[in-house]
Amino acid sequence: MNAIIFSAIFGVVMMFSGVFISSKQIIRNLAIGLMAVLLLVNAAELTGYGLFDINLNNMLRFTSFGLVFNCIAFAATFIYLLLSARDIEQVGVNLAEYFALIFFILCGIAIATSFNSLLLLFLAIEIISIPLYILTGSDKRNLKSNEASLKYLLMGAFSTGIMLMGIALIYGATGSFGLQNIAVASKGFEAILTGGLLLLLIAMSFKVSAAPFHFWTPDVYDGAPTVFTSFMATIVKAAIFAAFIKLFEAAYLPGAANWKWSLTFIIAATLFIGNITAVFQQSVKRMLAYSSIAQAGFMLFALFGYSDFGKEGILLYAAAYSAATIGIFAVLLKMKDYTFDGYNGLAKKEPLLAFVNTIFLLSLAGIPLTAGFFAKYYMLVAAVKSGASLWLVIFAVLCAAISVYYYFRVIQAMYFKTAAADEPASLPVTANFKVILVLLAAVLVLLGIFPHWLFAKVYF
Amino acid sequence: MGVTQILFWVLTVLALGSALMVVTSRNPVYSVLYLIICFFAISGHYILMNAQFLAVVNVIVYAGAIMVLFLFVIMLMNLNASVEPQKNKWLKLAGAIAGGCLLLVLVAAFKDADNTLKQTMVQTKDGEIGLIQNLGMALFKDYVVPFEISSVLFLSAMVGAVVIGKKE
Amino acid sequence: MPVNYYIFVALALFSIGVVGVLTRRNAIIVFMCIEIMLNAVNLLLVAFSKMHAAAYAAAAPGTVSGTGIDGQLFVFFIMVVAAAEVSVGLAIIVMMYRNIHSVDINFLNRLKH
Amino acid sequence: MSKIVALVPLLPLLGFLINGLLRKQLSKTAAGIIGSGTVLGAFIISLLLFIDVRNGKTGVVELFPFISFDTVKIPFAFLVDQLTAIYLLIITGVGFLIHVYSTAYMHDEEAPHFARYFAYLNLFVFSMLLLVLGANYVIMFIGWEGVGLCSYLLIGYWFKNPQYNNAAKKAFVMNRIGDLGFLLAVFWLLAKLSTVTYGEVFSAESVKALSKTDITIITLLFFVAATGKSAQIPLYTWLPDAMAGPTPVSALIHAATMVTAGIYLVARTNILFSMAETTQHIIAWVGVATALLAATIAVKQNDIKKVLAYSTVSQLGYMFLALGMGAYTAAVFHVMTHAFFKALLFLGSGSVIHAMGGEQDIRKMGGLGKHMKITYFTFLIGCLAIAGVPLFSGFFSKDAILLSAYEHNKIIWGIALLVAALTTFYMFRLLFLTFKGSFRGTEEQHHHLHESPRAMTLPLIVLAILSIIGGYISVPEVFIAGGDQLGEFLAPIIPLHTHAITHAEEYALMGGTTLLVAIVIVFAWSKYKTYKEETNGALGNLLENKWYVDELYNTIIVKPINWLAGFTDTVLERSGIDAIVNGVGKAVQYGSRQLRLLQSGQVGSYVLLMIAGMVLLFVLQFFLKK
Amino acid sequence: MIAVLLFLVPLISGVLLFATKNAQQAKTLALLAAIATLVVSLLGLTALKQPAYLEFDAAWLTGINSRFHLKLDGIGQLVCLLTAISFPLIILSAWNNEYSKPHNFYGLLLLSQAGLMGVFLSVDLLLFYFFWELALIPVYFLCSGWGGERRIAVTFKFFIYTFVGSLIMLVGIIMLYFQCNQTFDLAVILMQKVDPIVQNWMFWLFFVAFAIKMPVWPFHTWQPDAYEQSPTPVTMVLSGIMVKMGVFALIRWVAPVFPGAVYQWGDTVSLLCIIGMLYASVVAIKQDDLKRLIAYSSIAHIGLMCLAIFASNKSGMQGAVLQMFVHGINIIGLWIVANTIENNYGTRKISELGGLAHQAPVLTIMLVIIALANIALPLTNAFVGEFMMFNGMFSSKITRYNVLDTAMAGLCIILAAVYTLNMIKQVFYGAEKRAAVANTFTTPVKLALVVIIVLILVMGVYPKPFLDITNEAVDAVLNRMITEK
Repeated sequence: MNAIIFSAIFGVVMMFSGVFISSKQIIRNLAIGLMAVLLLVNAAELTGYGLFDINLNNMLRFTSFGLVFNCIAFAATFIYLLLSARDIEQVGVNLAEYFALIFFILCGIAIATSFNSLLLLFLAIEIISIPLYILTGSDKRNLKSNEASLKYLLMGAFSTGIMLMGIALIYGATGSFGLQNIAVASKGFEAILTGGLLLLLIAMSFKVSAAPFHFWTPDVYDGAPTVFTSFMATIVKAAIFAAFIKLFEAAYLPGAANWKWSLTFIIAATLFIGNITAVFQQSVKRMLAYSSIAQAGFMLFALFGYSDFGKEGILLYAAAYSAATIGIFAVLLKMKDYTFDGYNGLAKKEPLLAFVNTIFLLSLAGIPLTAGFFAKYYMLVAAVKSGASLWLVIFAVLCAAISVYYYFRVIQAMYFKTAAADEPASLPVTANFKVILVLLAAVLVLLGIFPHWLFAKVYF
Repeated sequence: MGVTQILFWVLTVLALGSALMVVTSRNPVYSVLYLIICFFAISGHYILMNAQFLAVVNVIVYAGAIMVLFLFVIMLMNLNASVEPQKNKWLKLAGAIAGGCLLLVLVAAFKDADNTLKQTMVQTKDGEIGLIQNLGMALFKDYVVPFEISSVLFLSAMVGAVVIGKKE
Repeated sequence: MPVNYYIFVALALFSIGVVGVLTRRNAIIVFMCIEIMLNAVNLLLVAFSKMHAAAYAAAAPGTVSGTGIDGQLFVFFIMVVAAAEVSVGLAIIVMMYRNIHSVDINFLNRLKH
Repeated sequence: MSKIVALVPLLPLLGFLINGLLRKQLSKTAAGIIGSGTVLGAFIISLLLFIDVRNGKTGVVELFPFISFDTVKIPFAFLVDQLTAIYLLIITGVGFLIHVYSTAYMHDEEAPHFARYFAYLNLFVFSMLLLVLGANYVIMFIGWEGVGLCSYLLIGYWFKNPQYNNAAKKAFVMNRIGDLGFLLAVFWLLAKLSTVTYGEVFSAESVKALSKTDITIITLLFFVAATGKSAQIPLYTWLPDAMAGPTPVSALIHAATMVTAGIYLVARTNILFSMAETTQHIIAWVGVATALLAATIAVKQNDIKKVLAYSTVSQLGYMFLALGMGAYTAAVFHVMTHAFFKALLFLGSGSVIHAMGGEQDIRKMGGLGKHMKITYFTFLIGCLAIAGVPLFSGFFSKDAILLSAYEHNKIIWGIALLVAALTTFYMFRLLFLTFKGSFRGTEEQHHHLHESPRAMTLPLIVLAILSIIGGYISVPEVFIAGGDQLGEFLAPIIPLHTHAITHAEEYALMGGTTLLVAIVIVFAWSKYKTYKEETNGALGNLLENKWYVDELYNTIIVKPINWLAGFTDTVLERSGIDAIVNGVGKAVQYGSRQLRLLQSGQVGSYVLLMIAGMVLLFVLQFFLKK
Repeated sequence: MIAVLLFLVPLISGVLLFATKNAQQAKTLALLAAIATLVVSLLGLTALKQPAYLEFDAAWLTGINSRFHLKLDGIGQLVCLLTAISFPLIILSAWNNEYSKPHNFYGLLLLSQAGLMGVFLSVDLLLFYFFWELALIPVYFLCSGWGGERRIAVTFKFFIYTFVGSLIMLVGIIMLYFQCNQTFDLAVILMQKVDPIVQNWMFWLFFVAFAIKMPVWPFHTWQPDAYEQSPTPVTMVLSGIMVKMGVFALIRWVAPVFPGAVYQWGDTVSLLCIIGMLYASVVAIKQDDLKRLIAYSSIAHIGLMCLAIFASNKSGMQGAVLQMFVHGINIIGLWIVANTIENNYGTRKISELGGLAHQAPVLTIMLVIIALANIALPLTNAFVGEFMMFNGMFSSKITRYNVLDTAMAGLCIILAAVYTLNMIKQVFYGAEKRAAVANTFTTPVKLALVVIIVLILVMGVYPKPFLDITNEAVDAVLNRMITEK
């Protein structure tokens, strides 16, 4: 509860700070400070210091899983702000409002990780989505940003409709919105329930950009201001996955066998489309959009083989994927040219940046010694354990191999190609920026060796 | 066929018909107007089910506020039939077929449960739950958390509208 | 009324909304069609709510899952969200219009492949 | 047996190392002394060993374990017995003479290359000694391949000439084909008996453990090995080409020692061969066929060394013929006598070539007998010996072979007799064309004609003496009872067998053979005492071109393999497997290009696809699963 | 102790190397580190040959039951020794080569050594996988950064190809994990009885990975290109040691773990190996590039090792283990010569070279010796290994085609002679075709070659000590296979 309330309050604080504070730097530091506080209060609740005692009427339930997830999301946001807060200033004049929206989104995330009723799920997703529509369109003069925003809005609203239809059918079949009740239908209503759950599954697939409901993702991620793409491709997406897995645990798991083929189809399609399409991209930003689809395909394994492995895995995956992608975006933001060629010769100009960027990319590709490896590993373990078809698992690893292709293109550009002559000698980055990136990379490597540190808090 | 049934069918035909007109009319303004009719028809359904509060809210919020907003925007942009772009005929057909397929599949999926559903009745006329008193109690007692949370939603929508609308 | 009537009506309305989204190019109309979909959901929810209420009334209290009030409250929340969404949505459409003087979604094709 | 045996191969190895490593520092004299000296040392020890063996002191010396696994133990061990002792003497003795001869023959080489030559030669002696000393087949195989390597190195000694290199390569590859047979036979033995040590393989219980098929296959595989090393059909073609090497090398390796390794192998394994009739037949026929084929070719060759080379092939065929008849002793006997007279002939031809300044075509020689008396006389002795003129060594060994042939198979005997006639013919043709008549070379050459230096003539003389007296260690029983010293000596290894024909018959055979040889000599004399340009008929052409066997091999083996290599490389590899691998990559790229078109940018089509997906999922969930 | 040091010394020195300043320093430090590793390895074979020193076990991923467990058995000792010997030789042989950013180059080189050591040391399956991948990464950067013209594309192909294999193996690892009560420990895995059908699946999942690495036909096409395009020291690492990872893994993780499947699929694999050997030998005949020629010859040799392992008997496996070592040493020697030729004459094209025997007699002699070892002439080290492998194949009890197998594989002996002698003839004999443009045949290179030649001859004459190292370990593997049968 701490996180929900504080993030809402902080959102309001930021909203007003724009009115009273004119210095961008102070606003930025305020946001970073508040973010740190938010992280702390959430951690406090994780260690047993909940500040609020409200009758939730069983609509929210705070589990250690959700709280750890919040921690990951908040920590990632914190790093994100440290790295990219300056870049937010570049987007438009409404700096304070952007931060306010980010806090509102975090509020939505905190709800999404702790909902216990479909109503709250619906609200959480809307609280996340609506600010995102706005952030996507925040670069108002940029037609691409406009376009992305409108596409996102139309398709997002459409998926909301599907989701609501699903919830309505579930309600019809079970008479309740509570998570604990939705797995079992009243007599004669089984088909209605299945239909409802399927629609809900489709809507959630849309939100996590699983194929064939992923079409908004590349365009929106590409069109949105890069700094916000970074945010929504990582933290938001991971949070929705947390919600998804929570929902799945309650609603789908009791009839898991029933859902095997639909999930197999979705996972296979997502992996296939995400990885294959990413191969031919020319822009790193758009490649990352497709990569996020591909990574979502892997994360879906957590649902497929729901188990401790799946749960731990999704935590690790969220952390690894978010950290790596935020890092890559932070570097990308400093580039003038978003194409692969823009990275040419980066290792000469900025060896440190190239090095940490390499670690991020290796992590995304799932190479050992980075957290990405264990993330993928846990997903595969979860899948195998749940008795997923061996072909699906092999298909997944083949797709992972394809992913190496496009991630390594960046590495190749950085290390083995030479920059065009007119490129500036270095990138406009501060020492702090580098330090944070190195720390981020260190975290990735550390988690790549001792992944279980992340789970320590889940079981207690 | 009792009055309820007659009313049900009338309202249903009205709702579906006007919804179809929303989709098919060329002039956006007509679409808005048909949509308002559709909403009224749905409100009629609510009344039929004795959900008075929702019926009223539907008229005020949807048919009133939201649709006026739509109308206002359309007027603002001066959109009319002549500027209304037309989609490719084939795409339209494909869209219609896809929608039809969806309906077909959904209906077919629930067809199995038809017998149970036929025997399960929806309370019309009686039942007090739709009254404002009962809903209010529930809303502010049991549903206070989501209610408060929805305020965050509104806040963000408000901030959003400002961010998007404010001139730079 | 048997509930299946309501279900099929709601599905029909929903599908009409979907067809509208599929066939129209005007962003505002598309948005309106989504509202139709939401209303179909609302109608269905109310119907289910009344269905459960009927079941609740017929049986001894506590033996069935709900009174049906939550269904109607959900509709209320949907309306709230819809209102918020519409406000943001129309703001975005207006912004779009200001830039390209059109609300044709077919012009939204700078981002592709 | 004392470990002193190890010194026999070690001395030449030492010579090899010194000459090889210090080849730039050593003077020619030093290199020659080291090269010859080490072999001389080995010869002396061999002589001592031989005396030991004569006194019945045979045995195995185990030096150190070589390969062992499971229960299989293959030690690095030497065996000295009667057969080995004879071979040791031949190798070190003839080897020493040839080393000495080489010091003069190769004197025109630069010092490093001179040393290199002796290094190779020493290495060869080392390998050959390993071959005959090994107490098991694996050690024999080490020597077996080692001599192949040295042969390769020495044939290609003048490495600047591509043709010599080709000849060297051909020799090595053909030998390797045989070696594969050797290896397979060894594996077969190991699989059946878990041992390859002679003593254990030939023991009664081992032999019992082998089935008839086993023995046949093992012996056949050994024979394949022998055909490679000893230049039998079908692997004989490398030997004539091997004449590319320096002439002393031809004498040592390609006449006296290495090529007889096959005979050694079969003789060593005689217990198994005797039990395999099929193999025996095959050997006999292959031997006689080779003998005939090579002899016919030799008739029409004009290169002095080529004639000798084919003669060697032919004589080797003779030896195999003997082996095929079970006359192992006769074969070994012929190996020995052949080593003497063929080395003599080769060295003699080397002397001629030396005098002619490198010319090898006998059509451009003639009348050399006047200028090179020693060479001429020794060469004549060699010819008489190889022709089997009575009292010369060849007579005895050849006679033993013919006798056993007559005993077993009259057809083979007939062919063998024909070969003997042919041999006499081409040898005397060679002799007359080279040494008689008038000189047909250039004036320049004529001017330079001279007898070779002492270091060359001395070995010639020694070998000539040996060629005469060498036969007397195995005089047929018909002449002197107990004259078969060799047979008795070898009896512990090769069981003695007595001929089942009457003395009269034997005398008649000898007489007949001698008469035939005499007639042929006279015929050759009449034909070649003066040189005439001769035009070839169809048969002549066929013979001069060696029955076109090389061309045949080229067409049916070399070219197809080359074609196959090219095909595999360009078609299978590049446009096949690699293309598939790259194709997967390309397919992904192509798929990517096509799949991204799905991302059309149109909201309408996105929604359409989503609806399609939904419908699909509904169908999957509701209608397909059940 | 020894086990950890073998892995830590190159790792730490590799990381430290990135901080060095100039080329000389980097080279020297790299050489010292490599020699230090060699010393550690030798100590492990002699003075400190006690179980306590050869094993290291520490908790790692407690949650999923994976431990940081390193252990040296005889087979591991030998391959570790190979790795330890190779790197000093490689560094020595590259002494004259000038590389841009030498500290990175040598740092990565040592990191790859650390990865390789890890592969050979680990007895925990997950840890093994970890190192399996880790060894590859530095090599990827080395090849792409310092290789030939087409290096980027070629290395990429190589990387992705092997990565696909590893990922497929990962699936197998996970399946095995669940089959064996959720453990990764080799000793525990070996005590399990795995269901035959599942075994078949897992066998192929593992085998494909190793087959790509070794490489076994038809998974080999990355190799010639990669060898051709990599900088020579890296080619040496790749061909000398890295491909042995596959062979080694086959012995450690396939043969004893899935004996049933090995028996069942032995013939299939043998067929692939034989096709591959003949194929590679035939293709080698037509190669005009020295490096490609050696690459194809390597494919043939590796095929033989794989074949011998699948013979599943002492002779074959012992031979294969020995041959791993031997082939590693010999092929490094070949590369050194090839590299020297390329540096000195500016080309690797066989058709453009000729008569080197006259210009560079010492080099020629050394090459001839190494080349002869490569074709397994007796008294060179390769003979012992090949003899045992062929014998193993011949006496294999698990196939009915043992004679045919041996005979077909034996053809490669002949073909090997053909292409090797062709190469010697073209490059070293005949007329001189071009003059030397540089002299890189200096003392360090000579020293490396002399060491190799001494090893070739010593092992060829007296292989016993080397066979003794692996004797018990091979027995252990085979015992496990027999009990399963």
